[in-house]
Amino acid sequence: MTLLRISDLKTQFPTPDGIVRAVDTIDLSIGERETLGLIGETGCGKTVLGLTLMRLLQSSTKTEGTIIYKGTNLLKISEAEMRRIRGEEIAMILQNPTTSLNPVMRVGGQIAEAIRLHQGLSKRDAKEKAIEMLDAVRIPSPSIRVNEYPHEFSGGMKQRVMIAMGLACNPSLIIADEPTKGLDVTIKSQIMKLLKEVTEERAMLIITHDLGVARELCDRIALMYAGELVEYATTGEIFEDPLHPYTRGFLGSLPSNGLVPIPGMSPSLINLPDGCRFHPRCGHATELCRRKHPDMIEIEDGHFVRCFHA
Amino acid sequence: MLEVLGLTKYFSSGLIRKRYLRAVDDVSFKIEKGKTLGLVGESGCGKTTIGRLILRLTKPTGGKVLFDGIDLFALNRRELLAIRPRIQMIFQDPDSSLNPRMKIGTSIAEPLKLHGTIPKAKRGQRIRELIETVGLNPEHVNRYPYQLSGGQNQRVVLARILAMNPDLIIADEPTSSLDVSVQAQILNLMKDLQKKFDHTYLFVSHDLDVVRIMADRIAVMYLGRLVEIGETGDIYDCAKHPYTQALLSAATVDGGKERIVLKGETSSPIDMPAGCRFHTRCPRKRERCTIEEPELVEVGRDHYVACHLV
Amino acid sequence: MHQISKLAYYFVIVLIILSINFSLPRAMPGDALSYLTDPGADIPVRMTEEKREILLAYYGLDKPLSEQYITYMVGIIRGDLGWSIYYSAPVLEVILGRLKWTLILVGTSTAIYITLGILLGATSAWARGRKRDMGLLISIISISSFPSFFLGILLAIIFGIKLDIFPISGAQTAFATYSSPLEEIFDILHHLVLPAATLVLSHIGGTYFLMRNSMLGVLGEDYIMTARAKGLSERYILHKHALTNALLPIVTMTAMTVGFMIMGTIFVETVFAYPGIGNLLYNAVSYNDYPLLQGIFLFLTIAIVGANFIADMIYIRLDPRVNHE
Amino acid sequence: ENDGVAAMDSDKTVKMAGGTPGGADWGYPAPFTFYPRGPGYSRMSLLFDTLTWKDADGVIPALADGWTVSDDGKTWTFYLDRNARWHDNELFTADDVKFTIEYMQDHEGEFTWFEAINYINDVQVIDDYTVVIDLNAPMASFLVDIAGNVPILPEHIWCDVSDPRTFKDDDAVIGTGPLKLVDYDSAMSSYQYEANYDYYDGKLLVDEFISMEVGDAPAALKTGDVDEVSFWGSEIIAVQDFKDNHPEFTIVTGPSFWVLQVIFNCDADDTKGYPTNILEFRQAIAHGIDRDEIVSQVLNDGGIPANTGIMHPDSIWYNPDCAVYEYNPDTANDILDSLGFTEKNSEGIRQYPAGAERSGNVEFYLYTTGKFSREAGLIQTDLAAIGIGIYVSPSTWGPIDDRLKAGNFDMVISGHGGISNPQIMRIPSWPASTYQNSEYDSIFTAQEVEMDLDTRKELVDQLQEVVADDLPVYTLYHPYMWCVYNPEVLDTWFYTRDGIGIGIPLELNKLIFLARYGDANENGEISMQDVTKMERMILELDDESDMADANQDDEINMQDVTHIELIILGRAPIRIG
Amino acid sequence: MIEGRKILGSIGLGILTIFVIVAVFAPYIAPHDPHQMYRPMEHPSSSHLLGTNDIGNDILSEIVYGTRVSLFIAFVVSVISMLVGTSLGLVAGYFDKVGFLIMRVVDVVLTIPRLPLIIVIASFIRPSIWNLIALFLIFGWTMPARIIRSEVLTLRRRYYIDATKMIGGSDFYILWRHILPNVIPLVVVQFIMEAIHVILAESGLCFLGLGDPVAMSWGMVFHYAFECPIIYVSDVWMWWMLPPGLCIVFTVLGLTFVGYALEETFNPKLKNPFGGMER
Ligand SMILES: Nc1ncnc2c1ncn2[C@@H]1O[C@H](COP(=O)(O)OP(=O)(O)OP(=O)(O)O)[C@@H](O)[C@H]1O
Ligand SMILES: Nc1ncnc2c1ncn2[C@@H]1O[C@H](COP(=O)(O)OP(=O)(O)OP(=O)(O)O)[C@@H](O)[C@H]1O
Ligand SMILES: [Mg+2]
Ligand SMILES: [Mg+2]
Repeated sequence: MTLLRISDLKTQFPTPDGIVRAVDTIDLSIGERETLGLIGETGCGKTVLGLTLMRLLQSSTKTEGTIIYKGTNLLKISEAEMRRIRGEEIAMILQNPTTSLNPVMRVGGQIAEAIRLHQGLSKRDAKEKAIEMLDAVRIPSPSIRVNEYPHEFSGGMKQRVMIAMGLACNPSLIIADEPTKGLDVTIKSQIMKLLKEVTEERAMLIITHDLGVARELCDRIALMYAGELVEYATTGEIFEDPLHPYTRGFLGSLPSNGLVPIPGMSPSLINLPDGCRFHPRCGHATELCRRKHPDMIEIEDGHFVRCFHA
Repeated sequence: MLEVLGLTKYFSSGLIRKRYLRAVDDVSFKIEKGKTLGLVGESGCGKTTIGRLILRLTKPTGGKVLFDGIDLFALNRRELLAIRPRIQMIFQDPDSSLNPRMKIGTSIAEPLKLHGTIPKAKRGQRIRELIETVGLNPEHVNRYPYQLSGGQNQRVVLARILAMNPDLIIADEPTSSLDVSVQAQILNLMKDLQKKFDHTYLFVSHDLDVVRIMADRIAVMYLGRLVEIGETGDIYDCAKHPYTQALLSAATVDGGKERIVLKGETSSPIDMPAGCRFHTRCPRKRERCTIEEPELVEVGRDHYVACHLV
Repeated sequence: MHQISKLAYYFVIVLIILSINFSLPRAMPGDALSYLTDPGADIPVRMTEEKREILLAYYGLDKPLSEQYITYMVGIIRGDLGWSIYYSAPVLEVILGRLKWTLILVGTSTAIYITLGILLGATSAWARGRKRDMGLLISIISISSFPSFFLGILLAIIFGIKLDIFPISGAQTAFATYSSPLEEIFDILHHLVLPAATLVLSHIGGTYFLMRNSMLGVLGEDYIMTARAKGLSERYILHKHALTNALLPIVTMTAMTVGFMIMGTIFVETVFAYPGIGNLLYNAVSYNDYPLLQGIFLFLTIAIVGANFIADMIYIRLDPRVNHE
Repeated sequence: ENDGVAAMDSDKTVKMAGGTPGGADWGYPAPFTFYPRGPGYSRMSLLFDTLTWKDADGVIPALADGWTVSDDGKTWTFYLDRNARWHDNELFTADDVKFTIEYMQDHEGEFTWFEAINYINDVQVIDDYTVVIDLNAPMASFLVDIAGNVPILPEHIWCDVSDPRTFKDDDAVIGTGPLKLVDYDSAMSSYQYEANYDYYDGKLLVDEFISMEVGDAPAALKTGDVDEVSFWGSEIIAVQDFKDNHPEFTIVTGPSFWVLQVIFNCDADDTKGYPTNILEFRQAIAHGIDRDEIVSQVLNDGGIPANTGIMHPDSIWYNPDCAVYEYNPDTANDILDSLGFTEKNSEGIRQYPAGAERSGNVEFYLYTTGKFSREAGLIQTDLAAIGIGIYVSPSTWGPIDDRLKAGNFDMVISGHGGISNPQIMRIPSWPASTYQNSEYDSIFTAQEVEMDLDTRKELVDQLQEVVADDLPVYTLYHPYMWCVYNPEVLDTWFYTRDGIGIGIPLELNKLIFLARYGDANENGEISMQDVTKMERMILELDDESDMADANQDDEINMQDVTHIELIILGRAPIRIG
Repeated sequence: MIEGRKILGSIGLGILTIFVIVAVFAPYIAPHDPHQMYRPMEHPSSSHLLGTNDIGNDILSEIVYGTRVSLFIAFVVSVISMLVGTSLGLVAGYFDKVGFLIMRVVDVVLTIPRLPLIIVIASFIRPSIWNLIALFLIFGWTMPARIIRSEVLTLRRRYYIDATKMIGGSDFYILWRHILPNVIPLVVVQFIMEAIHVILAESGLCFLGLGDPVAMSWGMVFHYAFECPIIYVSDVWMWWMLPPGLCIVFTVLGLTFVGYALEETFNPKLKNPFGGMER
């Protein structure tokens, strides 16, 4: 069953230098309890997509398309209704745990405030719940830790707190933006283990550029390039049978795959190349690629690719 | 080429009651000419500090660094200035490695200017050469760092370093802030340059996959100490130290094997545990580990491990 | 340990400033008695050498400097600030006489301008770039461009003279008989309006700008986004998350400007003939009244250091991070 | 019989603006705690009486109804008022006088305006109401400087006070004066007095008197916040405004007994005094300064060019025949040329003659307090025209005082009051401290002890001529003072002849609060009618012209009245002057 | 927003330019010699646009010449404060030990009650322009030094500083070529702050009668106006007190606008209020 269906989604930032087309015509869906990985290079629009789903971008942003969540279009409802959805239905774990926690507020309070708001619990009960949540994300002696401040937590523990905050109201969908970024390898393993448990019960959109993370956690993977999706398939297919040249390049540039780089660099989102956005870096680019912008096509069942030559 | 003997650095803090942070503790290793030593370990274990100590950007507490037989710590200011060009370092963050208010060309020209080895008239020529060597366009010369991408800036850094004709390059996580595809470009470039100019590398990274490709030998650090050092192949195939094993299991992309998830977090380098520094997280901890600090012992050809269990 | 070194630091600062207090007036030309012969609008005191010496001895000013210094320090430790030569009264008494009014004036206006500055600054930051922000910004920049004495005079002319709704001098109607304490309070407030308004207007800019900047910085922080992502209302976020963080620099700034604020009233006091410390200092300077000068400086130093100390304490309460370096 | 009630009904309060902003506080009005400035003294003098006092025409009896002086001028006998009482209802007696003088001697210098040591030998009490004061030497100004200056203290209160400067109890303000202190607030700079209805020497015209600080005096007077405001010198602008636009207020003009002067360094030692120690040089400067312009521009004609002999034209000591230095740059130039200061640089500044103590441009600093920098500016311009370069250096009084004391200056502009009293001309405490002239000193000493008024006046005239000729200082101007008041509240404001006390020029004389017995028809003024009415009443005389001028000075004035009173009381007064 | 910044900046620059022109060309702009005396207290007329003051000087001419004095003091103090403050800030930020010492001195100077001390000293020294300048300088350097030091402390941690050391750049070279250019924006903003401060402080001292009566700055014109006994009770204030007061206000306003525009341009933290992504 589809939990969230995004169609034709566009997000644009008007800036003095021009319009930044950070998210461009994205179609995606996430089923219940499905874990979707969103992968792409820096600046390709992953975070913006996440924030667009939460409607957390500043008002000057232009958003088009539809985001149907459990039958309602999130882009059409009022801000108040949206606030109810945030945290309770869809939770987002932001990119950087160190800066994403309020430094002057106790960790427990930060977890509890959403619980109090959405579930109407008393201060006391909310705190109990917060302790429970900290325990759930394996923070030792949670009843002491609730009363501490973020700076008393290590990086990995802050990420756990972020996850606990996301889980607090038991949302149906969690958007996790780079949940393992900046963590040490051994800590990363711990967090991944935790995320794996989390994904068993609810749908999750994991934004990352770490393929290892995606491979281990996700059911399906979407690859994003310059604001749009270029390939979208199950994890197995992406890794075993990548169709888009960018996907192949991306996989090939992994150290374990021999470190074969994609030449050139990603385009600016203000000045996108005509035709296929990847063509300047693509080894197989033809005249057609230079002229015409390819559409997403379903090559196999559930395997979408944006390439004329796939 | 480079021999590090008992290198030690304690940072002290506090005016009245001094507290010592043992960032690097009695570290010894050798790098042969034209070879690469990979240095891996968790954040804060002292990798960067070792690099800075060798360059004498940080004052050492103890130990010796022999570079081509010259004791770097015994040099006076003048001698140091003379030898510094031969040892260079690439930093973690390319964006802050370049003065934001200086044009790329000026930045690259700076070492030439400061050393005056090349007459002013020929500098332009040399800069063009360097720029080509690192795969940039001549038009980039007149740009500012913020107008280039991270990968391009890291190339500029490389060009600048090449201008000095160094023998030893210390690369401190040169790609940790770059995308995988860009990382591949830079790493490949570094490899090419090494072949071409016969550079010796001390390659610092927290990513074992990267180190595997780059390094001839690998040194693994934990909390300021070397725990294991050996040929790359040996380390990957038969790691002896439980910490190295945990790192390896966490690193590989293709899942397969069961992960070794270490519990807890790295101890603080200020309140170091007695005995083996790793015992707090070690899955195979023994009584002895909590009392006695293990020494590096040779377990294979050029393969040393500091663990009571081997 | 951190606290101890902080205290030691304050101690050294106070010591240095006390020594400056002591030496400065003495380093200045003229002595404590020269005011007696000052050519004012009336007759000078005829001062023979004998008389001068008798008076200097009376005030202990004939002793060697080192001895005066020791007396001064010992006096301070014992809480005895000396005897004001001009006012012919204990320095402490003279200062305390004015302190009440200074505190009323500085206290009310500080409370108002800080609250108002915080509110307006936050409003402005919240509405950044919109009309309300620009309007506030430009009006506050404009008001802040007025020297306080100019502002005071304009207010006095407009509200005191032309409209004649507020008194323009004094802190209270002289020797009025009040039928109730309420009436007295009203009278004091009535006199307070213009000077306090002047102070508020001329000081609000600092707080406003700091708050606006600080708030803008905070609003850009990731934890604000996190709070939004939790579905919290804007209002709640503003109060619970943004304000506390944005207030941190305000605390420091307020402490740093306490001394400035107390002395800044000198202009307002001059314009509105308000009996305060600023005016007292001015007189002490005019009459070379060493003990009084020293006393005022001591008081100011204590106020400043005390304010900084309190700010440190508040800071520790507000920002849990400072305890850990 | 219900006078008191009547007074309560029509409670009359007089309010006066106490001074400039920040400066209306003149200290606790006890004898040792007021700030030693004129306004402080005047506020104290409302509470404490002296043996004699002054009104608009000169010395009058106060606590002493009459007095005699011995022929050698050393022994003064005072006959005291038998009705005087202290505010706490204790009787005032001769013991209080003796106590006061001795107390002042014990606390030498602490009552800043009186030096007991040098003058007073002994005080004897003859009976309760007769006291004899023995001096070390004759003292011409005794009646003014001591009898009219020293506040008499109640012995029963002060006998236990060891440090009078710290004594600020309610008791410290118990005097015999016409007013009693109700409240004083240093911070608010305000004084509140109430009438002493039992005053021995006249009926009180007011019930309450308040001196307070106002932000803007003219505004306060117009709004009725105060009933009287005084102005000084260039503030004539405001007086003019009242004159032109507010005829409902009355204006009284008074002399300030104040002079602004250029002080020259006359030190005979050339290393210090050259070239201002050359008389002709000083004269040239005097000719070079346009005093009329200073008076008209800086003072807005709120004063007059000064008497070169210091004493104020409105004072009895004025010598109208002192040398006058016409403003005439040509004369000045001629003098300077003749002195050898002939060469000029490109800017027209003269050079010192060869071989003189100084060389180069004739340029000096003109030190002055910031207040007089505008006068200094004009002098700068004037002197530039005669080839003398001036740098104006304004500062506060302290540094200038230091320079004067050390003789480290060329020219200073400074002023002082008290020029109704020749004693001010004592060197070296008078600003001309570098001036040395033994002739001058001997004349000064002679006038100090000369008891005969005419002879003393001659001596003072001579002093003035010496000053005018020798120019140790060159006087610039005398400003005037104005008292602007609302006559409906109180119409008795006046300026005291030669100032109150030792010469304080202020309008706050306690007599304004009194309807003296002389005001028989109670019109608030002492006039011919009062005297004659009273005389006729009491002496049952018919001839009006005969007795009115009791002291026969061809004028009807206060003295006549008190004279008559004394006759009535059976004690013949001693003629003054 | 960007527009607002630009508009304010240009308005500010415009105001300042006008005042600078007035200062430079004062002799050509002033209708009269400011020392020339006419009839005192004249009301505005065609010959004296702002009337004359109590001693008959043409008020307009006084104000025109006053521009010179006021701007000169502000300019000199700010320039020297900046030079000293910047150099000390650079040194203090770059060299730890010297820095510690300098910062302790700064702490003490900043804790000393500034205004009262200025009042005390000002009342004793000869209040000439140069003395006033010296007086403001005692304190002027501290804030810039402190602010610049903290900036240097962060700049010093940038890798390009280490990189320059590696290629043999001396400390002086690094300070001059790499750190100084990066603190220039701060210096400019601080320069403006200091200028504002000095303009206000100088006028304040003048108001209290502690200014240089020989050099008529706006503050002094204002002071004499305030001393005039009929300033409240007549309309004189409109042409005698208002104009110099407004000159001060507009100069400060101009400086503030320019400073604000610069700060908005320089301060990257303010650039993206919704950021958190872009940084
Ligand atoms: N508020 C904004 N105004 C203008 N441009 C913006 C804004 N926010 C983001 N962008 C631009 O949108 C593009 C996509 O940004 P986004 O943060 O989504 O990238 P990302 O894929 O999450 O990258 P990373 O992996 O570095 O987090 C970037 O080029 C960014 O500069
Ligand atoms: N200048 C310094 N003063 C005090 N402590 C320092 C300093 N530099 C580094 N340290 C400390 O020394 C330890 C080692 O730091 P180092 O930067 O060498 O770690 P690293 O292994 O490079 O870590 P990372 O992977 O995060 O770069 C850390 O605990 C760090 O906090
Ligand atoms: Mg992102
Ligand atoms: Mg590092």
